[in-house]
Amino acid sequence: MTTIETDKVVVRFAGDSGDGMQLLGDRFTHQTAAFGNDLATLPDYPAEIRAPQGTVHGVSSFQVHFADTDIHTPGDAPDVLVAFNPAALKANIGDLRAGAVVICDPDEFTRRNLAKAGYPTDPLEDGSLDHLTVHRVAMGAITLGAVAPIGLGRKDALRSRNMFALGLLSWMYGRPTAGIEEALQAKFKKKPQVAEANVLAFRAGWNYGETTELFATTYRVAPAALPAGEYRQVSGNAALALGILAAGWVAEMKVVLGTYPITPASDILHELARHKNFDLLTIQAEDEIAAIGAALGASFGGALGVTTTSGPGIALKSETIALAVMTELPLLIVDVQRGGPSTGLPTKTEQADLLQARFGRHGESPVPIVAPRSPSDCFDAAVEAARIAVTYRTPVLLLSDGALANGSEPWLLPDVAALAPIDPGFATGPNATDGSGDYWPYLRDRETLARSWAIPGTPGLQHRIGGLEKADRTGAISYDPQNHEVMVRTRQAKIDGIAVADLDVDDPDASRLLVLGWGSTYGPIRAAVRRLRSQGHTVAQAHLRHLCPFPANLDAVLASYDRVVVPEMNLGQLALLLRAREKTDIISHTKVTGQPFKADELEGVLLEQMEGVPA
Amino acid sequence: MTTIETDKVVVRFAGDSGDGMQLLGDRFTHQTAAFGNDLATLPDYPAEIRAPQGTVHGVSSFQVHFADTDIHTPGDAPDVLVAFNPAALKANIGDLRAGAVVICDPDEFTRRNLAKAGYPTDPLEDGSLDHLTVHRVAMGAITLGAVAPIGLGRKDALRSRNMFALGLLSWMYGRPTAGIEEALQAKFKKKPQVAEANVLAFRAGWNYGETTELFATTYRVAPAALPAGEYRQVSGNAALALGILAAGWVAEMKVVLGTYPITPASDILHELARHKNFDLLTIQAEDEIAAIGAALGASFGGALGVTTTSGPGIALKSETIALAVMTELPLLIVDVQRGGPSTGLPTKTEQADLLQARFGRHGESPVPIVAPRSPSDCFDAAVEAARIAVTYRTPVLLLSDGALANGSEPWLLPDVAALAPIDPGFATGPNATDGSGDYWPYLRDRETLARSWAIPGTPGLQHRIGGLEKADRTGAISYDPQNHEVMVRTRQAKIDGIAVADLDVDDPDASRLLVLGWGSTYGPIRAAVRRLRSQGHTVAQAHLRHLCPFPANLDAVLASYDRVVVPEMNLGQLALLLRAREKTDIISHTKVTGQPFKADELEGVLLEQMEGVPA
Amino acid sequence: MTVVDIEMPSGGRSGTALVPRDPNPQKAADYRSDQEVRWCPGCGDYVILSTVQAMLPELGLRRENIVFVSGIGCSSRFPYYLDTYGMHSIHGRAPAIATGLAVARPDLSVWVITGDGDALSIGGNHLIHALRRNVNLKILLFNNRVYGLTKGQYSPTSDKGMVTKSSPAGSPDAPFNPVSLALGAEATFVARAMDSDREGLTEVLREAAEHRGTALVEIYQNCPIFNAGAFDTLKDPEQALHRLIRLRAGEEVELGPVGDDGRATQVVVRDRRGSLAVMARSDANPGTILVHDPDDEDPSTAFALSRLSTQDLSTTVTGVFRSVSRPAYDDDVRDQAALARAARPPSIADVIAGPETWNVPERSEA
Amino acid sequence: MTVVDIEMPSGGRSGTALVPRDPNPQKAADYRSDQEVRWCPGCGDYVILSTVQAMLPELGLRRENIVFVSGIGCSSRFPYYLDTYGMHSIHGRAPAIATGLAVARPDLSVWVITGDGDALSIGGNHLIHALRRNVNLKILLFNNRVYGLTKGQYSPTSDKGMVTKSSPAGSPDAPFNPVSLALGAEATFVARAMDSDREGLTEVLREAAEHRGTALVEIYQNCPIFNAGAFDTLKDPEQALHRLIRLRAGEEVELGPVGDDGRATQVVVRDRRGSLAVMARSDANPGTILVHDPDDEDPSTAFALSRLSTQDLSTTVTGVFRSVSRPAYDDDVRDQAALARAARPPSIADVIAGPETWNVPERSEA
Ligand SMILES: Cc1ncc(C[n+]2csc(CCOP(=O)(O)OP(=O)(O)O)c2C)c(N)n1
Ligand SMILES: Cc1ncc(C[n+]2csc(CCOP(=O)(O)OP(=O)(O)O)c2C)c(N)n1
Ligand code: SF4
Ligand code: SF4
Ligand SMILES: [Mg+2]
Ligand SMILES: [Mg+2]
Repeated sequence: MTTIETDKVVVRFAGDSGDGMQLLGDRFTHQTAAFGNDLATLPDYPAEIRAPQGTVHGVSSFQVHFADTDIHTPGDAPDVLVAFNPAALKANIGDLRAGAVVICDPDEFTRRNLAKAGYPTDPLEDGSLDHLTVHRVAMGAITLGAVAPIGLGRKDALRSRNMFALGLLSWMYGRPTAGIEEALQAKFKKKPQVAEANVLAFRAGWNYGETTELFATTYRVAPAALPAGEYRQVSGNAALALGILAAGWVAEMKVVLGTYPITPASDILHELARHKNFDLLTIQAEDEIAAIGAALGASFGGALGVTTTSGPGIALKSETIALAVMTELPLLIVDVQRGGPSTGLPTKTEQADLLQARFGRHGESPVPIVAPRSPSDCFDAAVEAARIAVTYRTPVLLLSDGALANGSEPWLLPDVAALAPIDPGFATGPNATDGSGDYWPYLRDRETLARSWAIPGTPGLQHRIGGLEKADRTGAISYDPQNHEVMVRTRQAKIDGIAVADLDVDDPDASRLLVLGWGSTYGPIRAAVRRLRSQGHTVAQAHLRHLCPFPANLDAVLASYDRVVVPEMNLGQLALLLRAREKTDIISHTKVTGQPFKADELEGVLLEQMEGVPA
Repeated sequence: MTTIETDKVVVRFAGDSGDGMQLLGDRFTHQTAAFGNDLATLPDYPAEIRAPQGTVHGVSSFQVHFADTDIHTPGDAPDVLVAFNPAALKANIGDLRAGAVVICDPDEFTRRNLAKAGYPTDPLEDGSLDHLTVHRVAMGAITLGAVAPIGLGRKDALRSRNMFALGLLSWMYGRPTAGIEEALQAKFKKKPQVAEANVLAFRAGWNYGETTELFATTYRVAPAALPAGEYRQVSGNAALALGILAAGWVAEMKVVLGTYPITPASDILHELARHKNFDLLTIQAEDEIAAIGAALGASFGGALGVTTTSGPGIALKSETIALAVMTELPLLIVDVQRGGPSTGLPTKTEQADLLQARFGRHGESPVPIVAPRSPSDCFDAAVEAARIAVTYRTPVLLLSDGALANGSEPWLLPDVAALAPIDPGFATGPNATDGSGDYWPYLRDRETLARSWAIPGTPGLQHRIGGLEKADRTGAISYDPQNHEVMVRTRQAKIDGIAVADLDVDDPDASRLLVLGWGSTYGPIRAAVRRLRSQGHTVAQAHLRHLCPFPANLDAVLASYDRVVVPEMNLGQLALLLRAREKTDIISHTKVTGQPFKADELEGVLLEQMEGVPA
Repeated sequence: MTVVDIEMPSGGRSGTALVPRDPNPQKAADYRSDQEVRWCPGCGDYVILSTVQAMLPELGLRRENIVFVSGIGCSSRFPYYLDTYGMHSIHGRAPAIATGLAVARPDLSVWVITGDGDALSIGGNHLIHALRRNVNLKILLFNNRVYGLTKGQYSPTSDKGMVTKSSPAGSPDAPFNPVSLALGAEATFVARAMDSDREGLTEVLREAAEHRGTALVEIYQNCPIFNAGAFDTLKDPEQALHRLIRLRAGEEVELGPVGDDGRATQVVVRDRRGSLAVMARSDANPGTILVHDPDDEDPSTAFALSRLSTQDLSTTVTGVFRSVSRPAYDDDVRDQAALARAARPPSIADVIAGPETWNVPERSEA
Repeated sequence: MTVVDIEMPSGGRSGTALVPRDPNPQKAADYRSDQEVRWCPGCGDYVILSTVQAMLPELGLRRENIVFVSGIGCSSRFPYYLDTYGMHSIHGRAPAIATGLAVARPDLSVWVITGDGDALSIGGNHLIHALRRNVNLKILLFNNRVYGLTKGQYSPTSDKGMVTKSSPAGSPDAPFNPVSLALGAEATFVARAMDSDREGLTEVLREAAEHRGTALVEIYQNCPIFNAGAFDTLKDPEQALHRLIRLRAGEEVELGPVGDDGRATQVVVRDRRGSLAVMARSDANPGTILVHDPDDEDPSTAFALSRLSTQDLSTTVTGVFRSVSRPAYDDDVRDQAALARAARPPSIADVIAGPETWNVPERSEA
């Protein structure tokens, strides 16, 4: 038995939707995190609830990338694939690096299963896997044997196969086993037999590795040099939900989430619905329009109104977003982008809602846009978006995406007490500057241009707002042409003037080439940049958190590079906005497959773009 | 009595919403058109149905600009204002050119009416009108006298005051009176007493001019040198409706309009609803989403589905537009833009939906955009939009606006028989290229990239389409990453490849400065350019009909000028799109008052921009 | 499926139970805002406005704790004219917006003002969902059977065959009966009144305010401009006598002139097939005369009463059709939160930490 | 207001009267598309699919003249599996899309497939408007009382208190009764069936197809994944006996085991307050036993029957609640056009010229 030290590993588990891949991935992730590696994950599952068993469409998978340094992507090409049936093998084989390890259960490679997967011949026999290291492990049979004492039916017993795989992989990579049994017991609290079976299968997997001689090697990936502190594993949707909760907490405002379920945003609702012990209420509305309406109504009442959805929902909410622009009420609108247009690829990721976020409303209705860059960053981005919404009395669009939403990574727990305060600054008395003693809801703060905000229940400040154009300061209905001109420009100026942090450029070597991204492309871009630098290339990297308004130094940054490469999972939406501003050579690199970039692929793109750039 | 020859006159009628200003303007327009002047009109009315009588909010007005040459705007500053009450005077006085003629009824200038209009002192007495030529005409009293024989009540009798004014102005400008009495009789067919009163009042007005010595001058504006042919007066909404009708006629397709009333688009429905003797059906749906849904359903059935609305309605329709993009069905979507955001200024004009039209959908969902430049051009633009929709199987956005919709102008009647044919080219048999004998709804035309279109009822071609991503060619549901990439790019390529006419540049003097507009700004831009040229300046003009895709020569045109001025009634939406393409110096000149540009103001802007441009 | 009992003790209270009271007496004028009222002369909206302004002081609530939310339409201008908080929102969405407000703020009395187009055309879904959920909202639906603001197209309550600009050959749509629709949507409180019947309207508004949950009040409203005289037959006292039924809890459902016995001469009875019908009292078997019971848990009789009201107004039922107690949605949502809070005091640090954390120690190296 | 009579002779026909017939006999297999069916094992959608595939040949229509339009949800995948024309549209909008299609194409038989979320949550407005207008559509509402496709949130037909991911403390929403809602929305045809009751479902589908106008069929559908066993009590023959009522036109409304007299032992009677109640036949006054009359113009009794069906399924009424004839919207719209055409043949040149034109002569000068 040898133990090989390695710096990073990418493992992928794949099986039928019913095979428990997501649980398996989740547990492996936790163990890995507990061990101290940095990691990133990528779950992938079909749009159908239970696609037909044994078919390629029905394959669900979970990929974990872990390393001894900080990493930013779920990894390009798996080093290990555990395939629970022929379809899972077929669906994933193309992604493996040459020489990768494949573990599969030969008993699953029956004629019937091969046919369902669309294999004319058995890949375990026909030599098509020769470039890989294939281990045949009768996971089903061994699991059945291991859990036999419990007396479950065959079908139920087989369900524990995933834990067998967990045990085996844990052994291979020296993952800690502490806590795993407790976690399983907790997870299946209501079904003690199942819990027991899972534990037995897990142990069987570990022991299988330990005792058979099939596996000659174990691997060691040393803990990463992460900043010290308390960590948890967090998905983007969970972090986003927690960010909303924290924003309410910091602002001391009630949070009201009005939402309608939609993939991949629903989990934000699911998470928040569990935290009603906070000053938080959730409303599952009849549709997206009602959902944002309820959120806006709550905001009118002085709460932090929040609505969560994906692209199709944003389309439906557009009219109400414009009402929020006109009424100048805080509102947090979360778009977890997915593949489009229309129903598109609902379980896949994309960044193609940027221009919708920016322009998808009638009239001049500017809305700030904030985008997180990683799963855990969804927390900070949500707090930041809420801060802007409340401070500037404006709807804010928070653009997450499917990859962030379902991806997860270790997260150094933030200290909520240290978050900058958010102050709604509700009006408490008349404010008219003409000595009338009236209350003017559209009198503005000189600095932020935020309007005054009095909430119902405040004596003497009764007033009416609405969607018709308002008179400057008093907020009364106004059809006056000059007033409209003033108000349109003022609303724009308010958004343009939002204080956002300057764009941070990471450019240790004074490069002439900048790679500029936004949102979930951060991970692969970062990884690609690292690889290039480690090869001695110079390349600068910057990542936009604020897509509207852009950071004040953006133009200067762009102007200071000869070439700016902008990778996006769309047809070049940020690139269009940048080109409209600066004369720098903007190279748009796009991909619209519903899947994140690979570090590999970006590395290639950047290398290519370096040519011709003066050093 | 003298008769002064003049080349153009701008007349404005203003009164309470209930005073019949729109009818008055309409009749005056018809007479003027019949006389052979070129003309343009601008109706303006309050958002309330009947705003409080006698107040400035309640003022309704109608402006007619007529001339002996072709003109393009309703005129900047009226030469004549007929004000039916103090509020009408107050609301309009600021727009008059110095020395303009004001006609008003002194009996209306009561203490009460002055107060309602917010006049502290009587403007007829306090000298504030000294810079104008004011005629006091007791229009009410004379009308009452004139119609007394009919025996109407006072209130009803007074309603004919507008026709008194028509008579008076007709006399002043030598308008033909033939046909006017018939027109009034026809209009009030069901109320013969009212018809009679109107006729008597009209005659009284004419006679008043002829017999009193109050008016020392009449004016003559010679007929314009318009191309020979049969003309009618047409508003933008009417022309648009007729364009839809003509498109259906030419394509030999049933037209199904699914719509929901909204200002300023409702009149398109009203017009089309009157033409159900054509192969046309109208559905007044429960909301905008249902309206576009019904239109799309009809398109699926092989009809030309059309939906009409304004900005807020487009916002609501976005999700369904994306479905039309995915299903690649023809659909004509009309946005008659109004002041925004939100409910905004519903009866005013604006061009602020361009970027919504371009980007207001989730995912990459490109949609062609066509914009008319004048009321009568709405006809051609509608036919063109329908042609693109059917030929390329795509939703098309037609961007009109409030100024076009309600403005009107003489229109040389088109010859529908001469219109280029529109061919839906329905599939009639299997088309699979793999010899299977199957029908592939997403097999494309090589040239247009339009997909094959088989409609229900076609034997053997049964198939299903929908919002999920489709497999290239077969149209089956596909979650395949590479296929998505192909389809996203193909949909974009289809739109990018639409054959649109090159941008026509009017540049007789090889100028270095180009003024480039789109939509209803054509009139004022044209007028400004003319004035400048007549002063010896050189300036080039071009106007975009196609906002997506842009004409193929656009970049070249832009590049060939040193400076391009882009006037828009928004905050620079076209300018943003242009800047994203070309490095030419794009000067965005914007105005967002809910009112069209004035030729005057654009003349000034262009003069300013000429400075520093190499000659 | 797990179903838990979420009924809480908060039901059964008044609609304004949690709204602070004004210690001072109020008058109608206190509810007049500084905005000029801008409806057409003769518009029924004026009298509804003054009736509401006269009724509000009776509630004894702090003005600042009253909110009127409206959609778009002539009627939806209503909030501007009331000196309370208000929002003139967008077309059809007022019930949704008001739902969020009512959920967030139990200390407010929330009213929705809407029209037949706003509520029943574009806003139909939000209306029926508010009713089903029983959010503590008072929804006043101004039914003039036409789109006023957009200048006279037919609406979902217009007569079939009505000629308008958008239906020159007559509307092809069969109209809704708003009371039937509301009852089908699980409404707990449904009433109808006429703009011109100040007394009847006031009474119904008062009861609506008291009701905890969604109260829908349909108000027949005259639009002299685009649907003049639509309700004239009900305003003519002579005709109204034979057409108009005023429901009163616990009383027989009757109409027509008062006979010699001091009672109305016509009554409503249930026929064998279950339909309600008007007949002469003298012909009716006394045992079959309908006695109005708005508290009936079963909405079937209220529904039958709604069908007695025909589109052509040959019979029109006004008053409170149904008024039953069911937990209000907003109370339930808040109670769930209160229970959660009681069971588990919020700790932001705990929730951020989640179920599983680990510690990365300070690195000794480097 | 002008009201014109737009009733046309086209009413009273069959729902498929204008659809071309297939001269050849068809079989269920002809309606199977080449797409692999992708629902979860045990999903009720399978048996509904096979029932529909078996029923369609009976209609004798050309397959190419049948269209299935759906929204989004597990159920909305249905059209893919039928070898007809079809559109899998967007969430909630199928009735609106189908309306446009039905109006444009009288020669098609148009079916809508929808779920409880699709039809009653986001799509509620389009549903009630289709019903009110009486568009010639057959709407099959698969009610599994949960959002299947989005993995198990509560829906507008879920039990109040249902624990789901989005309602860990129980759903705070009171559910709709889809049959009541439809009746409140002026539906002309409303029926209910169970996925597992092939015979009952077939019968109801057949009648729906025949109906000219909107036919709403609610189908209780089992979702073993997210709402397992929701309808189990109705599937257990023993329990169903005491719970399940099958409506049959002209027959007494009854349930329970067959007694010695060969008749069911329980019957439905109308009580004095107008509610319907189940009682032992032996206790019932024979004159009060409800005889089912789906043709009753007045929907009140159908509504009362809908209330007899409770959310907890202690009594469940299936079959056709209501089936009355009223002009179909699409027929009326087309008839208006046909009348207009007959009165005034279309001339594009005339219409473009409009009422007033003038001539500008060829200029002599220049
Ligand atoms: C999204 C949207 N669609 C359409 C309109 C145009 N619109 C304004 S009010 C209205 C209907 C008004 O009818 P109703 O609700 O009956 O109110 P009324 O004016 O009769 O009081 C319509 C169609 C709009 N403002 N917004
Ligand atoms: C506009 C929009 N909102 C939300 C969704 C997400 N979504 C898809 S199906 C569905 C509900 C499905 O429930 P139901 O109609 O009952 O169908 P089932 O899956 O239970 O058959 C939701 C919320 C969507 N696809 N589009
Ligand atoms: S149009 Fe009708 S409803 Fe609107 S304000 Fe005028 S009278 Fe009232
Ligand atoms: S989730 Fe439920 S409804 Fe959807 S396919 Fe599975 S079993 Fe059927
Ligand atoms: Mg109305
Ligand atoms: Mg469902």
